[in-house]
Amino acid sequence: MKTAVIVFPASNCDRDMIVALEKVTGQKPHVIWHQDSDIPDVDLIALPGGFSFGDYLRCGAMAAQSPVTKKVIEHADRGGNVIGVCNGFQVLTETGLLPGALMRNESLKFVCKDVKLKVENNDTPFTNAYQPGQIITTPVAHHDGNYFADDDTLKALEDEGRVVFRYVDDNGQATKAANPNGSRNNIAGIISRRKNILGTMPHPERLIEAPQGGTDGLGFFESMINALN
Amino acid sequence: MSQTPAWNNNVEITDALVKEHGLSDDEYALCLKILGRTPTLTELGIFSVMWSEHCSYKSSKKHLKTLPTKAPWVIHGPGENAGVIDIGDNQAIIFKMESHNHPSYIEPYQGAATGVGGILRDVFTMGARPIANMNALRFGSPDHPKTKHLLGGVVEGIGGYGNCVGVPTVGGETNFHPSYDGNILVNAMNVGLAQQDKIFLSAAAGIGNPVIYVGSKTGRDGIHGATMASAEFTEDSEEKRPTVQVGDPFTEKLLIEACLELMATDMIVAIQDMGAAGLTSSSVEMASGGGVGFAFNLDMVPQREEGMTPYEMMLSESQERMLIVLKPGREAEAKAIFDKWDLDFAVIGKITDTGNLTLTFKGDVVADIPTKPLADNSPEYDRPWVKQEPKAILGADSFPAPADMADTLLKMVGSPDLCSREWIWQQYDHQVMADTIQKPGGDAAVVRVHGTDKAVAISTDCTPRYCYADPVEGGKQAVAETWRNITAVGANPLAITDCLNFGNPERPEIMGQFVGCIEGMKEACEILDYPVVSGNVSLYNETNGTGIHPTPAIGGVGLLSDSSKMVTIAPKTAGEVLLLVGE
Amino acid sequence: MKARVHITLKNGVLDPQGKAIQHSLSALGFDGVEDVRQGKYIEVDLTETDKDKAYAAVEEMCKKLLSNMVIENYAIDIE
Amino acid sequence: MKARVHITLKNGVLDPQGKAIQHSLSALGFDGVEDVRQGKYIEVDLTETDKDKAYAAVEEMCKKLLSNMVIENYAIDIE
Ligand SMILES: Nc1ncnc2c1ncn2[C@@H]1O[C@H](COP(=O)(O)OP(=O)(O)O)[C@@H](O)[C@H]1O
Repeated sequence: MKTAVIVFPASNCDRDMIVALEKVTGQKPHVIWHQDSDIPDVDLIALPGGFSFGDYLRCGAMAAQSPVTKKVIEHADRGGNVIGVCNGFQVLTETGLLPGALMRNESLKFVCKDVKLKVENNDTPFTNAYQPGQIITTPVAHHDGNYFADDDTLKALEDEGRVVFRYVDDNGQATKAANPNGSRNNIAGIISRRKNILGTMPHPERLIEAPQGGTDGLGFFESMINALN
Repeated sequence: MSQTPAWNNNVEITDALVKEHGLSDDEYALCLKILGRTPTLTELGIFSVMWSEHCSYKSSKKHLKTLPTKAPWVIHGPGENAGVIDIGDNQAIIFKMESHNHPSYIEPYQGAATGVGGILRDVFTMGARPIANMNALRFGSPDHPKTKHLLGGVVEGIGGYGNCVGVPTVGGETNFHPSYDGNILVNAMNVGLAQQDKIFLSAAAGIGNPVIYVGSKTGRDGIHGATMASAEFTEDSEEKRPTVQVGDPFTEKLLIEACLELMATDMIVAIQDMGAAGLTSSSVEMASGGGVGFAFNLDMVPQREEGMTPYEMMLSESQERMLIVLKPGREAEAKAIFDKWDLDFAVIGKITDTGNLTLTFKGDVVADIPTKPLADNSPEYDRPWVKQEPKAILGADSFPAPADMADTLLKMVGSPDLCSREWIWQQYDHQVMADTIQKPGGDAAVVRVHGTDKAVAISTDCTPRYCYADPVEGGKQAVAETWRNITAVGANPLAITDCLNFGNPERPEIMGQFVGCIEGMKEACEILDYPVVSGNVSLYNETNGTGIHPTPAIGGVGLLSDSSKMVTIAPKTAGEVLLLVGE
Repeated sequence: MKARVHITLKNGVLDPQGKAIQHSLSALGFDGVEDVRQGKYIEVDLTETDKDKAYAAVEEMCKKLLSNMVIENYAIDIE
Repeated sequence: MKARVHITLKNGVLDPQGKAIQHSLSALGFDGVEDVRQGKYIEVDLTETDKDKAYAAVEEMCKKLLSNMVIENYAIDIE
């Protein structure tokens, strides 16, 4: 699987994403600087986490206007796969590639902790390695992960099975206590209508080897390889 | 709009002006001797910051010199921007701790944030990629009216800066005690990873080499000079000089990447961050360190405000700036890197053989100071001190045993000093860079050395009430505790940094605490083969004659050669045996 | 010319910051606060001297960058 | 009554957000932008019907909570 990781000024989690992709695919991803106007032909483009442009004005707002982002949109429009993790998810909503918006956490505080996610839909190129309804553990680390979409959009997302990850408790219940940021419907990750674009606030790339505390994040990347074959 | 009088560099230097600049009669006399004439206003400002307590360590130097600083694995001890230790395979760990106490009391968010920014720069200026932040915090009593606001602001500021820069904040310590009611302590520590053959020092060299300013533009942040230092005389002249520095972690992150990119080439001769007293301290240290002079054209300094004077430019504490001496002819190549990262890059001068810091502004020479005497002859006091006798021991027998042990245990575990600090460290991204293998909550933080089997263990510790009760024992205990914490996770303790926070050194009791703590630290460091490689001193942490408890915060660093051997505090399975080791 | 831009959340969009402020004001003893909404206030200094051209330019800026049209409204004053 | 509060950074204080927005606008092709400053815009709906009392209350709110008096200024309009 050929991949590319986009780096904006102050994308901090680019190295983490590069390491994860290389580990799983056996190939070094292309690393694309935001000023580049060309992305080589790849199977997957990853928008990593971090604080692109300092999160100034709105998270992901300025990155959405970078020269390279046009190319990401073109790739997505052609049906190419795109993942956006944390700040990457924010960039995807700012470009309109995914619906809704990520707003300030309800607690108003930055939150870094492990959360439980339910894989609501494993019939996607990003979750086929998980069991349906599987509960996995991944870390979140964000100040603005509060997913908002209006009622109609929310209904569509749910009805069409496009909520891929949901914050749940140990019993798989989407409770308020299990929700780290106030997201509507405890939404942690969603997918586009064509199922080629995924946005997730939790960081699967941070949980791919035992010393990191677990390997539940591996399935996310393995799914993509499965989907390609 | 009122008249703007011309700024006067040659204003009469009165006794009052000298006092306003914090210089004693002796210090001013020495200044006259060094210059051979009366100083200009700009020169007065430069002397005043270089010889301030913060920059010159005048009250503490004499005693700091007694600390052990050597070991076979120490590559650079105190004297450089940060300490450097050998961890094998041509790799080095570079680390230091610094205080930002007074600014954090005034503006907790920005005070703490800029503290983090400052210590990051001290580490990456030497060529290290920062890999971990730690912080040691001391607040007043939990029910003191300001504590909640200060705690919230400081934690938010540390998180806000550290998270944005993308360096994990992996541990620290937090205490609450009434002695900090009027003076909180915010000590920020940073640990970075470098290649041993790519370590950068600050001593300037090469007559004619260009001197480059990179990073953010210079504003009027943090200038505490005389009113005549500013060109603007309006009703709101106070407004013109914000005493609080605001940090921009986004720019800092760009600065880190740009500098590391430049460091990967062979273009750098010397590099220094602009910390306290910004352009002044960095240029004087670089020049005097190399035994050379600097000639600057201040018109070239990137400025954020209109009408800045030389005094303001030299004393400004605007954040996120570095000073670089480059090999000749490489300016364009270096500029390309900083253009990519959207950072200001200005050739502001060059190295001369005069040994002087010579500043010109709009065609006039506004300052011309021999740098070696300025740096080397900074005052060194031998302040009177009174040995602090240990307080009477509180034997456990002098207290009745609690009636209800379980209830007492709950009370203790729920007390401010022992309760969980999760509320704090969950506001810090402690996993970014994906190498944190022991998060906050354990005895020490452990971060992998990327791409290797090694890991670094880090702990900050101090028990101020011990230091108050018996400074020598307290100093020993602080060092020993970091040693134990690092050992407990399976690492081999290598060296320490420190932040010595004390009250007013003009009081002999406080100096006595200082001397005592250092004596204790020295003893522990010698016995444990665990030298001091960097550090910081913060004095005058006192309000209305009441000082803080003596707080020599220690930051220890150790190495695990095999990260898979790391140990945690959580029991793994039922039936395990508990062993108590030691008396 | 100076443009004063107000960016506010659309009706129906959650405002965690506004809510938190309302809570805090109440805790501080301020009664009679029915609602609090927090938005952004952005001042843009332009070299443009024609008022209409300035307005048009700033409106473009809002649509392209300053305002997230999914959740926010913008209001522009030129002086 | 409705209070419109503008919170802005004091002169001389660094505005990293404004700086970044200015950069971005320039990158987007908007020329002639000399400066950008970002502040907060807070609307407070009050039950109070007396204009002066409302102003006094909101000023207290600014000093106590809404404005960080160390680095920010406030401006209040009551309508
Ligand atoms: N308490 C201390 N213990 C050991 N070394 C210290 C201590 N305080 C300062 N130093 C050392 O003295 C030197 C000067 O300190 P400082 O002026 O703080 O450096 P910087 O210019 O990097 O801020 C540094 O090398 C520092 O490590």
